[in-house]
This record gives sequence, structure tokens and C-alpha cells, in this order.
Amino acid sequence: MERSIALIALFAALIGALALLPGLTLGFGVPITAQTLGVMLCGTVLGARKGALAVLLYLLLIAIGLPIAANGGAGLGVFARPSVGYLVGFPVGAFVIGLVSSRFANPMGFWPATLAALVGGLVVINVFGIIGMWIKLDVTLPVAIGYAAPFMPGDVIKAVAAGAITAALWKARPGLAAQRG
Amino acid sequence: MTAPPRLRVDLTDVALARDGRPVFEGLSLTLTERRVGVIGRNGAGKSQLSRLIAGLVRPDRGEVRVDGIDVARDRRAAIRSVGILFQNPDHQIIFPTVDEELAFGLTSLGLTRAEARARVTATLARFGRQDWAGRNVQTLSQGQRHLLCLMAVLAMEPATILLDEPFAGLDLATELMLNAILSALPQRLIHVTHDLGALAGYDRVVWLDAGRIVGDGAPAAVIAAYRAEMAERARHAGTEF
Amino acid sequence: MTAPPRLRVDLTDVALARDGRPVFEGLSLTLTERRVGVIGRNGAGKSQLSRLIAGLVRPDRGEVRVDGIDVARDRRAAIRSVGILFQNPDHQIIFPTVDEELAFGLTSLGLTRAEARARVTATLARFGRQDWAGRNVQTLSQGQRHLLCLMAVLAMEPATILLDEPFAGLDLATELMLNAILSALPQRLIHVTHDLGALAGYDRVVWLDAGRIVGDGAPAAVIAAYRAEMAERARHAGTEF
Amino acid sequence: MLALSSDIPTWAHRLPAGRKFAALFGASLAIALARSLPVQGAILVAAVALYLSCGPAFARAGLRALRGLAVIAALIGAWHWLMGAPETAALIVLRLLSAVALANFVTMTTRLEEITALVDRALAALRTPAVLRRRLALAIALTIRFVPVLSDKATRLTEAWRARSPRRASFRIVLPMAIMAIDDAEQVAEALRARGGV
Ligand SMILES: Nc1ncnc2c1ncn2[C@@H]1O[C@H](COP(=O)(O)OP(=O)(O)OP(=O)(O)O)[C@@H](O)[C@H]1O
Ligand SMILES: Nc1ncnc2c1ncn2[C@@H]1O[C@H](COP(=O)(O)OP(=O)(O)OP(=O)(O)O)[C@@H](O)[C@H]1O
Ligand SMILES: O=C(O)CCCC[C@@H]1SC[C@@H]2NC(=O)N[C@@H]21
Ligand SMILES: [Mg+2]
Ligand SMILES: [Mg+2]
Repeated sequence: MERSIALIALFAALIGALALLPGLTLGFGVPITAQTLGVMLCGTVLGARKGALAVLLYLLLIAIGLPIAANGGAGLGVFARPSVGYLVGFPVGAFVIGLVSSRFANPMGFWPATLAALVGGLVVINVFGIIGMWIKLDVTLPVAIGYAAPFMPGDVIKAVAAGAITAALWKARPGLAAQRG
Repeated sequence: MTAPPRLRVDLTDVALARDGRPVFEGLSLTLTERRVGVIGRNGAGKSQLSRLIAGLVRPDRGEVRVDGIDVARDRRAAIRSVGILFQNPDHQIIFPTVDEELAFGLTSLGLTRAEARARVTATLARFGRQDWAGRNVQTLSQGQRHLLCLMAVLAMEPATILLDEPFAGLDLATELMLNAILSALPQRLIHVTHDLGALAGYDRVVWLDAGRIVGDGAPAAVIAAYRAEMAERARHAGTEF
Repeated sequence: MTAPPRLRVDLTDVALARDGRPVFEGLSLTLTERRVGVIGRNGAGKSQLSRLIAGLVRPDRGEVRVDGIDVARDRRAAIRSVGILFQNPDHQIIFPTVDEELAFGLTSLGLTRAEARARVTATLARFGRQDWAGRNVQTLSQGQRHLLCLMAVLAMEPATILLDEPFAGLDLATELMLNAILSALPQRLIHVTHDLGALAGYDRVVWLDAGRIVGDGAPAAVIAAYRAEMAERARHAGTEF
Repeated sequence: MLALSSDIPTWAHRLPAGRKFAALFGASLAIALARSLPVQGAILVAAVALYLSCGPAFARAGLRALRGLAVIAALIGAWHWLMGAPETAALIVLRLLSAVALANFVTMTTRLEEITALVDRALAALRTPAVLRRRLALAIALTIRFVPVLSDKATRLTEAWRARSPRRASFRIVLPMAIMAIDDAEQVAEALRARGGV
């Protein structure tokens, strides 16, 4: 139990640390960030339930005022920004990533992890993000989808990176596979 | 039932493996002295021994009892009887502020919030660090963090304190100060260290090698034998290291 | 232009702040000796001094030159002239295998892959560790990792090597072996340490306190003064620590 | 500490956290529902007045926290304007600025401990078992500890890289960093267990 809590807290902090890397904010107010890589790793390394808990913990900490959202954003204000859909999608994405990778015999292998990160990280998170921008920015759905397009190449790269990191972690610390869930 | 034996550490035929590789295979050891030093090479098993005595890991075979308590199973009693100080304070400090850090172990002991707060204040006062209340741990120096970890352990008033190389990387003044605090403690100390000088006034020194006890007895004799052996090994290091 | 001065470290009126708090305010220091020790309390500024000399951080004011090279600006030349060994090998080893770790610095120097491979083999041979080729770093012991870091620095053949408490937590045999390797090195060493005994045969010892040089000269004198001061401070620790 | 909460003491710091959050909730609802420009304008003016009532230094800190958003709001506004919907443009910009400004105001004037205590009370009111609440409190504290620890590790590895290469550190330091972080988490778990665990 202590180990689970420590790992969940670590991955919540990891998303926060990645969010602080300088990103590029696009015109409609949503940045390209490394956060998604952290969310993907939550799913691929911690599994569905713990991964989603880590992301929820991250969101809670933003809400209570830690400057760990994209570009050092903090507080409840972050949930009033156009990127709110993505934030809501993060825990769902991590959960789906965990579920998808668990369907394979070697969930922390490169291909299972990459595939899961694509499904949960690229598809699920962006669907939520698009809905968020659609509502928040008062644009039509096709325009909102257009807004999300520039993130796709980066998100594919992040999914592959998540797969590679997960596989390497698995090799270095095989015990990690046993704690997924 | 007879009264539990006081001030005893008993390891009986303990086996432990890490990642499938055996660390101990049938280790037995009884400690009754007030000041015990543990020495040995890197990887000899000193930290695993500390973890066993603190009850942080359950032996694969055999039993570890401290003052009669099965420390791996009866965690509630174990945290009252054994405290442990790790090498790196950053691995040990869990909370962002000094108060929270000190209070955590106390609430685990079952103290109410108010009782815990009172004990925190008393502990800070005992070391003349009243001004640390509410302070952010990030703002403490390295030596101050070591002291905080020690206070957190002492606040819980365990009868036995395990020290796993607690002072590597500390400056001389801080080390002298912390050593003075330690030697004045009434508790039993089990001190793992590479700093052989620190064990001078101890009652007993145990030398571990590859999970076995290869030296045991009065500090002077064990340490002299250890020094000789290490010098010998260093000479052959080119081929064997 | 005149020829660059050889074997000199020059800090001229250096100022450096971390997180807005000044660490150095106008530090000047020239080192020409082959063996220099640096001592001082935790937080005195020893590691920041090492980072300055290695060119890892640019001074806010003033200049740091090693053998005439502005190490913070001319990184390409700097990595040829200064190597640095940190306290914890885990903070230093970047690659998963021994070869990759050793080759990394060499390819940064501009060696081709084949040249780098040859130099890696030669370095391993020099320390009698040919069997480490291709080995996974995870399988090395703590002492072996320290040695790997040292080899990675030596393979780059810098004229100056900075050691920032390289041996805290090592066992005696390993420490003796690594010290023997170090003292046989032809390079200039600048050695930051809390282990005062390690500086016995040195040419000069610099004592830093709160970012200023408070002692400088022959080891025996500086270390004796330092010991006395630390004992004094430990006595007043209750109020001042 | 790593937090948005401001060290400058103001009258708003003294209000109970629960009341501030309830007011914020109400205000957010109003911002989301009102479609009238004057109402939205009035809300933003009120928000500005709140900041100013706490003194110039506090207002400056508040402005700094909003700077990034202001640029974004301007871009979004310009876009809608160009699309021929100046009305919508103004509405979106006003909403965005007031919602974020008010939320930041609450965060800046409430200490972290008060907010965590509030979360804890709310969960208690929802009959969350004490064990779970203790775990959550622990997880929050640990995350706050880990963020600076992680960035410190990243700095060290970056320096180890730069000490041996003139080029910038690449993604290759991510793996050793991740391994180190996971080992740290295991150590911390052990330290937790040594003092009673969860
Ligand atoms: N987490 C782990 N996973 C696998 N093996 C481990 C682990 N920790 C320790 N070991 C192994 O257990 C043995 C004993 O290690 P231990 O840490 O007790 O040594 P030590 O005597 O404390 O050494 P040091 O002086 O370096 O601290 C070593 O062979 C080590 O490789
Ligand atoms: N990353 C950092 N951010 C802010 N301040 C720092 C940082 N690193 C060091 N400092 C400050 O700079 C000063 C010098 O620190 P430095 O690490 O050089 O001390 P040191 O002499 O190496 O101590 P030690 O013996 O503990 O290693 C200290 O006051 C420290 O608080
Ligand atoms: O404000 C925030 O903190 C959330 C920013 C979300 C950015 C999203 S995550 C998925 C997509 N990929 C990116 O690189 N950025 C967006
Ligand atoms: Mg150990
Ligand atoms: Mg240092």
C-alpha cells in the first residue's frame, strides 16, 4: 500500500514536472506540452486504476493551487481555460491506456505500451479536448477538430516515447510489472 | 506466557533473497548490548539486515524478534519498539513542512492531532529548534535535514534505533554535534557505518561479509582485523575488485 | 596573442547567485598546484565552486578560466580540459551499458565511432576490466560504478579533474583502491571532501566558508585550523546550529 | 513553497476557505450562464476591484499570474472578430478573464493547508472513511515533495551530460531519470512503513 501511494504520488509529480518544460501555446489557447507523455506513462507503467488515480491526484493538486499545469498554471482558474477538455480527458485516457495494455501478455513491452498510448493518449484525450474547445471557444465541431490537428504529430511521438520508456523501465526494474493495476 | 525478553534483538535462522539472489541463508544473531556497530563491504548485506530488524521486510525463512515482538508481522508494536534512520534524508522526509514530518509518526502511534502537536512542540524544544515550527523542509540545510530525521525518530520514543550510515557527506561540526546527541541517548543503537572511527566507544561490532558474520566482538579487535583485510583486498584490487 | 597559461585555474572577481541568494560575491582564486583540496561546511559553496570551474554554470559577474579557456562559454574546449566526478554515480551514469557510457564523452570530443570504440577498449584494459565490455550498468556494484565514472572521465584525458566528494559511502577496500588510482594520476586534481584524511599528501588546501576563502595553504595548517573551528562550533551547536 | 498562494497578507486571507470556495462556485456559474455583455463587464470590473482592494503589490502579483492568459484571450478575441462576430469575441474574452481571475484570487488568498483541510472536511461530510482520507492527505504531501526532488534530479543529470558534451542534453536522460525516480519512490515507501505507514 505504501508503495502504491508513493508511486502514484511520484507519477502525479512527474506529470507536473513535464508540464513545466517550456511548451508552445497555439493561438486558440492550448499549448503543445510534454504533460501528455506523463499521462501516457501513468497508464502504461501504473496500469488502469492506479494510473487514473495518479492523474486525478495531479488534477486535485492543480485545483488546490500548485503551479503544475501547462506553463506553470495553478488553481481553479486552470479549469476555466480552453484546455479544460484535455484535463478532463487525462484520467480517462490513462485508464484506457492501462486497460488496453493489460490485454497483452507483456503489458510493459514496447508494442503493447505504444499501441495503448496511441489509443488512450492520442484518441481518447483528444476527443475530450476537442469537445472542450468546441464548448469553451464557441466554434463549430469541425473547427474544433481543426484546432486539435496540430497536436497529433507530437502526440504520436509522445506515444512512441512512452512505449520506449516503459519497455526500458520494465527491463531495468522488472518488479514494476507486478504492481500494475 | 512469560514476560517478553527486554532489550534483545533475535534473528533465528533467517533467509532472505532479493530479486531471486540470496542475501542471507540461515543467519542467526542475538544482540543485547546498548551500542552495536555493523561494518562490512558494499553489498555485504548491512542495509538488508537493518530492514529485517526494522521489520520492513519479512524474512523468507526464520524469525526476527525485537524485544520479543515479531517486527515484520506486528507492525503496530514494531513502530513503537524500533526506529530507523536512513542514509539519505531526502528518502526519509515525506512531508513538505517540519511539523507535518514530525507529527506523522505520532499519529500512526495513535496520538490525537492535539497530542501529536504537543509532542512536536516538545521535541523541537528539546533540541532548541522551536523556530522550525511550520518551516518548509526545502529551506533546511543538509545537516539540518539529518537532524530533522533524527528528531522524527526520537519523537516516537522507540527503545531501539537503527542508523544506516546516517552521516555520510556531513561536515565535521555537524557530525560532531549529531554524534554528541547520539551518544547521550538512552536508547539502544545499532549503527551501520563505513566510518570506523565512529564505533570507538561501542560495546560490540559485527562484521558482515556476503551475508555471513565473519567477525564479532569488541570494537578494537574486529575493526583491526577488518582494516587488515581491506588493505589486503585493495592490494589485489587490480585482479579481483 | 600570447600562449595560453598552462595548468592554471583562474577565478577573477566571480559573483554567483542561486535562486536570488548570493553564493559568491567577488571571489578570486588562482590554482596552479597539482593536488588541491577544498574543504568547508555543508552549504559553504564547494559544489558551486566545482560547477563554476567545470563551466557548468556561468558566473553572474567575473570570469572563470582553466588553462586560459573560458570554460562556461567555450564548452567544446572546456570538456577537453576539465572533467568532473560527482558524489553519486547514479546522478552521473546516463547510459545503460558500460561501453555506451564510456564512448559518450569520446564521441562528443569528435572521435569517430571506431576511434571511440578503440579508446574504450584501451581504457578498460588499463584498469584490467576488459570483461566489462558490453556489460549492463545495473549489474555493477556501487564501488564498480564509481570506478566506471572515473574511467569515463579519464578516457577523455582532461588536464584537470574535479572530484566533488567522490567516495562518500564507499567501503574501505574500494576507497583505498580508488585513492591509489587517483594518486597515481598525472592530471591535476581538485578534490572537494569532508574526509580530511584524504588530503594528507596534497600541495594546497582551500577552506571555503559562506562563499569566501577563510583558509588557504599547506594541508596540515589549514586542516588543523578547520578541525579546531568545527569542534568549537559543535560545542555551541545547541544555540547556533 | 511551491504554490500559487501569496505571502502578502490581505483581508481575503482571513476569510474562511469554505466561504471563498462557495462564492467562487456561485460566480463561476453566473459567468457561464450570463449572455449579456454588460453583466459580464460588471463581473470583470468587480474582479479587478477585488485585486486592487488587496493593495498594489498583490494586484501586480495577480496580474503576473494572468499574463499568459491575457495574450491567449487577445488572440482568441481577434480571431472571432475577424470571423465577423465581435459580440462573441467580447463575450469569450470577458468570460475567460473573469473566470480565471476569480479562481486565481481564491487560490492566492488561501493557504495550501487550509485548502487541504477543506478537501478533507468535504470528504468527511461525504462519509469518506478516515483511512482513505489519511491516504489522500499522504499522497498530496508526497506529490508536493516529489516535484522539486524530480526537477533537482533532472538538473543533476543534465549537468552530468553537459560535463561531457558540448551539445544540449537529449531525451536520453529521461530513462535514467525515470529509474532514479522510481527507486526514490520505493525508498520513500519504505520510510513510510518504518513510521507506521497507512
Ligand atoms: N533492491 C534490491 N534488489 C535486488 N538486490 C538487492 C537490492 N538491494 C540490495 N540488493 C542486494 O543485496 C545484497 C546486500 O545489499 P545491501 O544493500 O544490504 O548491502 P550493504 O551492506 O548495505 O552495502 P552498502 O555498504 O553499499 O550500503 C547486495 O548483493 C545487493 O546487490
Ligand atoms: N539548486 C540550488 N538552488 C538554490 N540554492 C542552492 C542550490 N544549490 C546550492 N544552493 C545554495 O548555495 C550555497 C552553496 O551550496 P553548495 O552546494 O555549493 O554547498 P557545498 O559546500 O557543496 O555543501 P555540501 O558539503 O553540503 O555539499 C548553499 O547556501 C545552498 O543553499
Ligand atoms: O492547461 C493545461 O494544463 C492542459 C493543456 C493540455 C494540452 C493538450 S494535451 C493533448 C494535446 N497535446 C498537446 O501537446 N497539447 C494538447
Ligand atoms: Mg547499505
Ligand atoms: Mg556539495
